[in-house]
Amino acid sequence: MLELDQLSVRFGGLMALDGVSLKAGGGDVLGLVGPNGAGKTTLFNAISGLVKPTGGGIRFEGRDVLRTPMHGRARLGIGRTFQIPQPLHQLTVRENLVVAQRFGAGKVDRARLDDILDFTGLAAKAESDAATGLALTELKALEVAKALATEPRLLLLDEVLAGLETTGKRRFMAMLGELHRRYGVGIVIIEHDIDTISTLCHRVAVLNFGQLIADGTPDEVFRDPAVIKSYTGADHA
Amino acid sequence: EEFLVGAELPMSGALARVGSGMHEGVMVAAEVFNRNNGKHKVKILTVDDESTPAKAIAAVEKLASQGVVAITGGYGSNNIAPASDAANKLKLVYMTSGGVDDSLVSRGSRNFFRINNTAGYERAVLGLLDEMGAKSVSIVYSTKDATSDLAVSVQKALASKGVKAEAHSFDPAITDFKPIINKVKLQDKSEVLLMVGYENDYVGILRAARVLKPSLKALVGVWSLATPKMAAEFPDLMPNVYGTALLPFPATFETADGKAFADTYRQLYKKEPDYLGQFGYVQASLLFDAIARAADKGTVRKGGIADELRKTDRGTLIGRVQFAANGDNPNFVHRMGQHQDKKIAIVWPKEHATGKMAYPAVPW
Amino acid sequence: MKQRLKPGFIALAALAYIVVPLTLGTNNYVMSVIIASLVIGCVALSWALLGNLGGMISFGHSAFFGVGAYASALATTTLGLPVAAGLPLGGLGAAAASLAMLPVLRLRGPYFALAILAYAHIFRIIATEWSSVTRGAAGISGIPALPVVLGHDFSGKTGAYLVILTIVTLFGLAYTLINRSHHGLALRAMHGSEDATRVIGVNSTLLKGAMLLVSAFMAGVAGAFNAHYINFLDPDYAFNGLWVTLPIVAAIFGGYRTIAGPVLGAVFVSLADQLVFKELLPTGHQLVLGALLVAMIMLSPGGLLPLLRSLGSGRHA
Amino acid sequence: MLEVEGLRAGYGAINVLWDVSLAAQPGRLTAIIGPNGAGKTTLLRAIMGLIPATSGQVRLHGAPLGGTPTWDMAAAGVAMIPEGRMIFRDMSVEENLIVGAFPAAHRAHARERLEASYAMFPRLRERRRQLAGALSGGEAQMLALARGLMSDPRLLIVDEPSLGLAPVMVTELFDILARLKREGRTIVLVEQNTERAVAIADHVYLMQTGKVVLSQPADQVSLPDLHRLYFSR
Amino acid sequence: MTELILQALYSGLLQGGSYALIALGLALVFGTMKIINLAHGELVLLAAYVAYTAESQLGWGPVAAIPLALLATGMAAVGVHWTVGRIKQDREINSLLLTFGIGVILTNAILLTWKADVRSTSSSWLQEAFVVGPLYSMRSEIIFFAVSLALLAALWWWLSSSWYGRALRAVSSNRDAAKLMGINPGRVELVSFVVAGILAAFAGVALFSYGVIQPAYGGALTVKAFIITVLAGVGSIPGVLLGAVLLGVCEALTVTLASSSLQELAGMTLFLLVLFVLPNGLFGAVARRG
Ligand SMILES: Nc1ncnc2c1ncn2[C@@H]1O[C@H](COP(=O)(O)OP(=O)(O)OP(=O)(O)O)[C@@H](O)[C@H]1O
Ligand SMILES: Nc1ncnc2c1ncn2[C@@H]1O[C@H](COP(=O)(O)OP(=O)(O)OP(=O)(O)O)[C@@H](O)[C@H]1O
Ligand SMILES: [Mg+2]
Ligand SMILES: [Mg+2]
Repeated sequence: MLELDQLSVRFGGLMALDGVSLKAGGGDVLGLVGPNGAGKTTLFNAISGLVKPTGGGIRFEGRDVLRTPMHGRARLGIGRTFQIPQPLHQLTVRENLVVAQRFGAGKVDRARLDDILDFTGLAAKAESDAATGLALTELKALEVAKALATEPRLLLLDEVLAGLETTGKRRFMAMLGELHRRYGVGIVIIEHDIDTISTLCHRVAVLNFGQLIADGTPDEVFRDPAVIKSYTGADHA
Repeated sequence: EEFLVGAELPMSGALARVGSGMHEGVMVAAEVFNRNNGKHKVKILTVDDESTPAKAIAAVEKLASQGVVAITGGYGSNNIAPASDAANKLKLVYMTSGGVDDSLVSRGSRNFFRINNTAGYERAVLGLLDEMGAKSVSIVYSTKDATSDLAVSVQKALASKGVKAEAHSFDPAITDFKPIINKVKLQDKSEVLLMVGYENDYVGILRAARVLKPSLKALVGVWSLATPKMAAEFPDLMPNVYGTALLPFPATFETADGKAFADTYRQLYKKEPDYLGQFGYVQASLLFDAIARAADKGTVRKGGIADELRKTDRGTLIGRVQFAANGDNPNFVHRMGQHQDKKIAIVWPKEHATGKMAYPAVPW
Repeated sequence: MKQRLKPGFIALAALAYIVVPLTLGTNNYVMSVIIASLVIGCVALSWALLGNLGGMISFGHSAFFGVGAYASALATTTLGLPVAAGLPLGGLGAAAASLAMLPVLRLRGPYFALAILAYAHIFRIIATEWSSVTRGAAGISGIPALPVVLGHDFSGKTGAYLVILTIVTLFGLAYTLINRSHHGLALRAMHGSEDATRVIGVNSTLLKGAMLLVSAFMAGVAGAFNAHYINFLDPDYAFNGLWVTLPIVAAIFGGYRTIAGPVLGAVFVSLADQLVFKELLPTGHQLVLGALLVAMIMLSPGGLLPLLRSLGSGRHA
Repeated sequence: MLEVEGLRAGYGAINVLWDVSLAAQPGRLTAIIGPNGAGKTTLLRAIMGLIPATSGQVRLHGAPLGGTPTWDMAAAGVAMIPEGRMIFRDMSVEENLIVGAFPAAHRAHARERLEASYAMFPRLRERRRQLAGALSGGEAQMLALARGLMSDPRLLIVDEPSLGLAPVMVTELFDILARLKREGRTIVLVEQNTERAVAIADHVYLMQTGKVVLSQPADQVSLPDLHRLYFSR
Repeated sequence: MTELILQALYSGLLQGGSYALIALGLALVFGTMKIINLAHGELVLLAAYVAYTAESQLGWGPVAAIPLALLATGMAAVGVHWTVGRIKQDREINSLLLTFGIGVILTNAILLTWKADVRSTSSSWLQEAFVVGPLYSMRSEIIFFAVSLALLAALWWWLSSSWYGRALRAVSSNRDAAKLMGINPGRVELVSFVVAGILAAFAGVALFSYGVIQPAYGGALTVKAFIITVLAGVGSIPGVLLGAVLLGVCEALTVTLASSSLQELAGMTLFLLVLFVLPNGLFGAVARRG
């Protein structure tokens, strides 16, 4: 269970996050939505330790992780993907996962790796060079696979569904649902597509200009006029 | 009979300039020797030690493998020490004038010989300062081995004579000397500035001094300063500056040996001989003579060269040379010259002086 | 791939351990060039390890080389320890010096490269100025030579050759082991994006620090060996820039992403330079070396080893 | 305007495109859709000359482009708006935009077009002095689009422009594309958002594993059929 | 004491100006192409030797020698660019070795051509004192300090405001994207190398006018230039000036307050301290993460 308490991040004059308090995980799939530049990725960065908050607190499973280094948070069970995929250089797809598993989960389990490769549709590309031989969506799948290999208890997914064809998207969503059911992994997912969010998520949090403007079930949230205005730009419901 | 003699010298790298200067002298010595000695001939094999100790060792070994009977050369005590060790292991005589460090002769090597040493430089510098009657001296010296050695012992000697001596060491990498000279000017207020460094350092120091104009009475340096080349290249920096010099300029070579050297040098290199050439010439000539004598006795390959060298007692371009048991030349005393009117006059010691010393006098 | 290299490795080892001493052992000059090349090769290996695994390009390996040389020289002269203890002590000294460099681990690319160089300069100046311990610019002479062990005199050319060859071989094996481990994988992965490895649980700072230590140790042992081999040391020599530039040239020339490459590169470059180019052009022979380097980069940027491999496979095809 | 004939291209030893042929009519919007990894991006890169073609031909206004370097395409009125974040990360937002007007003929208009870009994406005006590398994913996408328009291209090649944009921006984006088409520009659009792409397209190509498997005028396209084709992999 | 310190500050400032001039060409190529031109010091030295030849053979003053020096370094820079352009993979590291090799070639070519002697200008006019109140310097230092500032300003303007400057930075930032914008990377990089060559020519002539030159000196120049470039923060021209002056002043103060044997030590320590506080140099940008 992740608890954010009045979390703030400032870049120079810009409040990228402005006192965000939020609970996530604990078996939920939480959708994180908001206009471009609202601070969604920054929130992930703060949770996983890439960005140092200028204020507020982060607790994971009851423990204050504000001072835990990035790799420590990963080992505690916070996995994440990057919006701009960052494959590990000079390594094949499989080696990417080996490293993630060895260091993130502390063991190497070949069977589980093959499982993950299948799961994410990367089996055919397992021996390709990760940095140079993949199309954009394959890179996104690799992001997810890497995060899964660390055996996270909380998975932060940053726009992994964007750019996927409809079928691929469906497959991916099914996979996430299964992940959640099978391993009890808590998921926070950033996604712009409202339909996807509505199907996938139990809860939705909306960020706008660094502030949390709504938090509730998809139905509740997407009926909120403030959300509709900021998010779809439309005045009608 | 023709004998191969090795020349191990820095022809590239940091010491390339002095190395090639000395090499010229060695080549001149071979030319003169081959012309005059009807019986024996020498052939010089040169290997560049690239100014580093390991390459110096390798150079000695290479020369040995090519069958040289002795080795001349080396520059910088730090390259000479390992190189002459290697030569000693191979039982080859190693003759040099490029390393003045005392530790070189305290190792008990039987095959090491040199014609100059720190003491000779020190005596010359102290003699000059004494004659000037300087009450206070600022010593500006490079942190290199030979320079700091000399500077520290001069400072001690001056202090023991009651002369106020301030020392400023500088890293060889520096280029702007104004801050140091300003300290000399405003803090030390010395009468004499003693510079212990190399050509590039002198140029930097003298330029800084010319700009800041400290109230000095004389500027004194050591090697590579009182040379015709410096007089020609830096006409406005050199006037009245002192430095160690073997011969005046224009050189008046009185002895037959001196004439042979100067003529051959000019003929081979189309320029005026300088002190490096002279040292190279003297060390090599002495070595060749010893080889010739050993050859006459048939002991060249039986340690005869070292024995013959120990018997050496000869007047040379740098004065009388003898070799003590440790291979050092106890007679060595340098002379001091002064840049005067684009010429160089020897002003110390009295018996060799060719001109009167201008004092107090500075370049500006 | 690994399988194919094995017979090659054994052949190479046999050549190095048996054929070279038997055929060249009596030629002092050639042996000394080979020994010098292996010293460079050892530093090159250490440099390549840091570059290939740590992702850090260093311009200051002379710092480790020099500290190692001084540590061992002082331990054996001032403290009177045996040379056999001096060599590992040199490595440890260099590793200890690298601890002072841990803050530079957060620097990247050229910032790191130059920060290490700054340390090398600082160490050189300390060695010059702290003369009560280091004997200043005059340096340390009479450093004890490699010892006689079981009746075998290692101070001779062949002995010294076998010692440095063994050191390089052991370091090469250690490198291979690290490289093949999961840590090696993680280290290589870090080059692209360190963040990407950290978020999957890799403690990149620790790993990089460890590589710095290992690399420093290797270069330090090389420095220590050289001190006992040359029997002499001074600050300019011990911390000379040549101990960085030559290994870098050798490593990249041989192929710095491979393990044998840096050593073979060092041997090839030194032998070609000293035995061939120097004969052709006694002064300024490095000009040929420079030209060779330039040609190499333009023709086979991966280095000598890939070039040989492609030539080899070309012949088989 | 643009014709591709029998194009083969790939990355080193890996071939991706297998004899792709298609055409974009002047003033029309041609949509290329297809599953992930079909080679759409590769096709666009090959057209622009960023990767060499191993065989086949690309013609612009009937003249073969064969070997025309990428940098001459802009002056010829062709602009590609790349996917992902091919922005100049260590230049400011404003400089990114200005560089978009690099071809000599457009430099004089840089200022006025800059204003137009800001009008189009007010978000970019807010971030004008910021390094582009610090932009959020969606902001970067807007920047790439605006930068591509700075050279007032006659032929616009766009790769997945809606990627990472919030719904309000996606709507905005398709409005912009529609406007550009009205202005008489030729557009080649690669999009994953099939419904909206087909809705504004004049002609639709479907690519699969490096081949064109369907070419149809947009008004004849039936979305359910299209999706069924996707499955038939 | 105040007089000493004032003079130290002044000397340091002027020294900084000359450091900046030497660093500028390297900073340009590095900032725009991420290529560390390890032959830069040798280019500077080449220009200095050309000036020496002009003076000793033709009797031309250093200023008159500038066109000749420009020609020499310009051609050499084109040569460097040509070879760097042949590199197919791992550009960053391979260009390092390549330019190092070119530096070795140049050093030895200079050694063979001009011999190992120490050289400097013999023009006394340039060496005369220039005195303002209690502050002393050489004329040549003042002149080239002004030249250095002018070139810095020009380069800054060129990089930040001209089309070529923007194109250069675009290419270094993202090569493929730059091509799409109509930029020919090869051409702008050539321009960048040539400009760096021009800067090296000025630096070399300046060096010849107030300092001494030796064939083995190139490496030290490169290191100095590189350190300042990094201190500045990659690509920052004002940073080059600030970094160079900081270094010059720090060195001069060390000489005055402590000892000149510690000058290098102080410079290096300053360099490390700045990097520990600002890991990207004085003006380096911090990239977004994630
Ligand atoms: N390192 C940084 N320096 C300056 N500004 C930054 C930095 N990182 C992010 N920002 C700004 O902070 C804001 C929030 O960025 P963030 O990436 O969190 O947005 P986002 O909600 O993920 O948007 P998108 O949906 O477009 O990805 C943006 O306006 C961005 O420009
Ligand atoms: N640089 C590369 N080197 C080698 N193979 C590549 C490279 N880039 C892409 N590929 C491969 O080429 C194929 C086509 O990739 P491309 O990027 O053209 O697909 P796409 O249709 O644009 O897919 P997406 O919808 O994911 O963007 C993929 O199988 C991919 O793995
Ligand atoms: Mg985002
Ligand atoms: Mg694509």
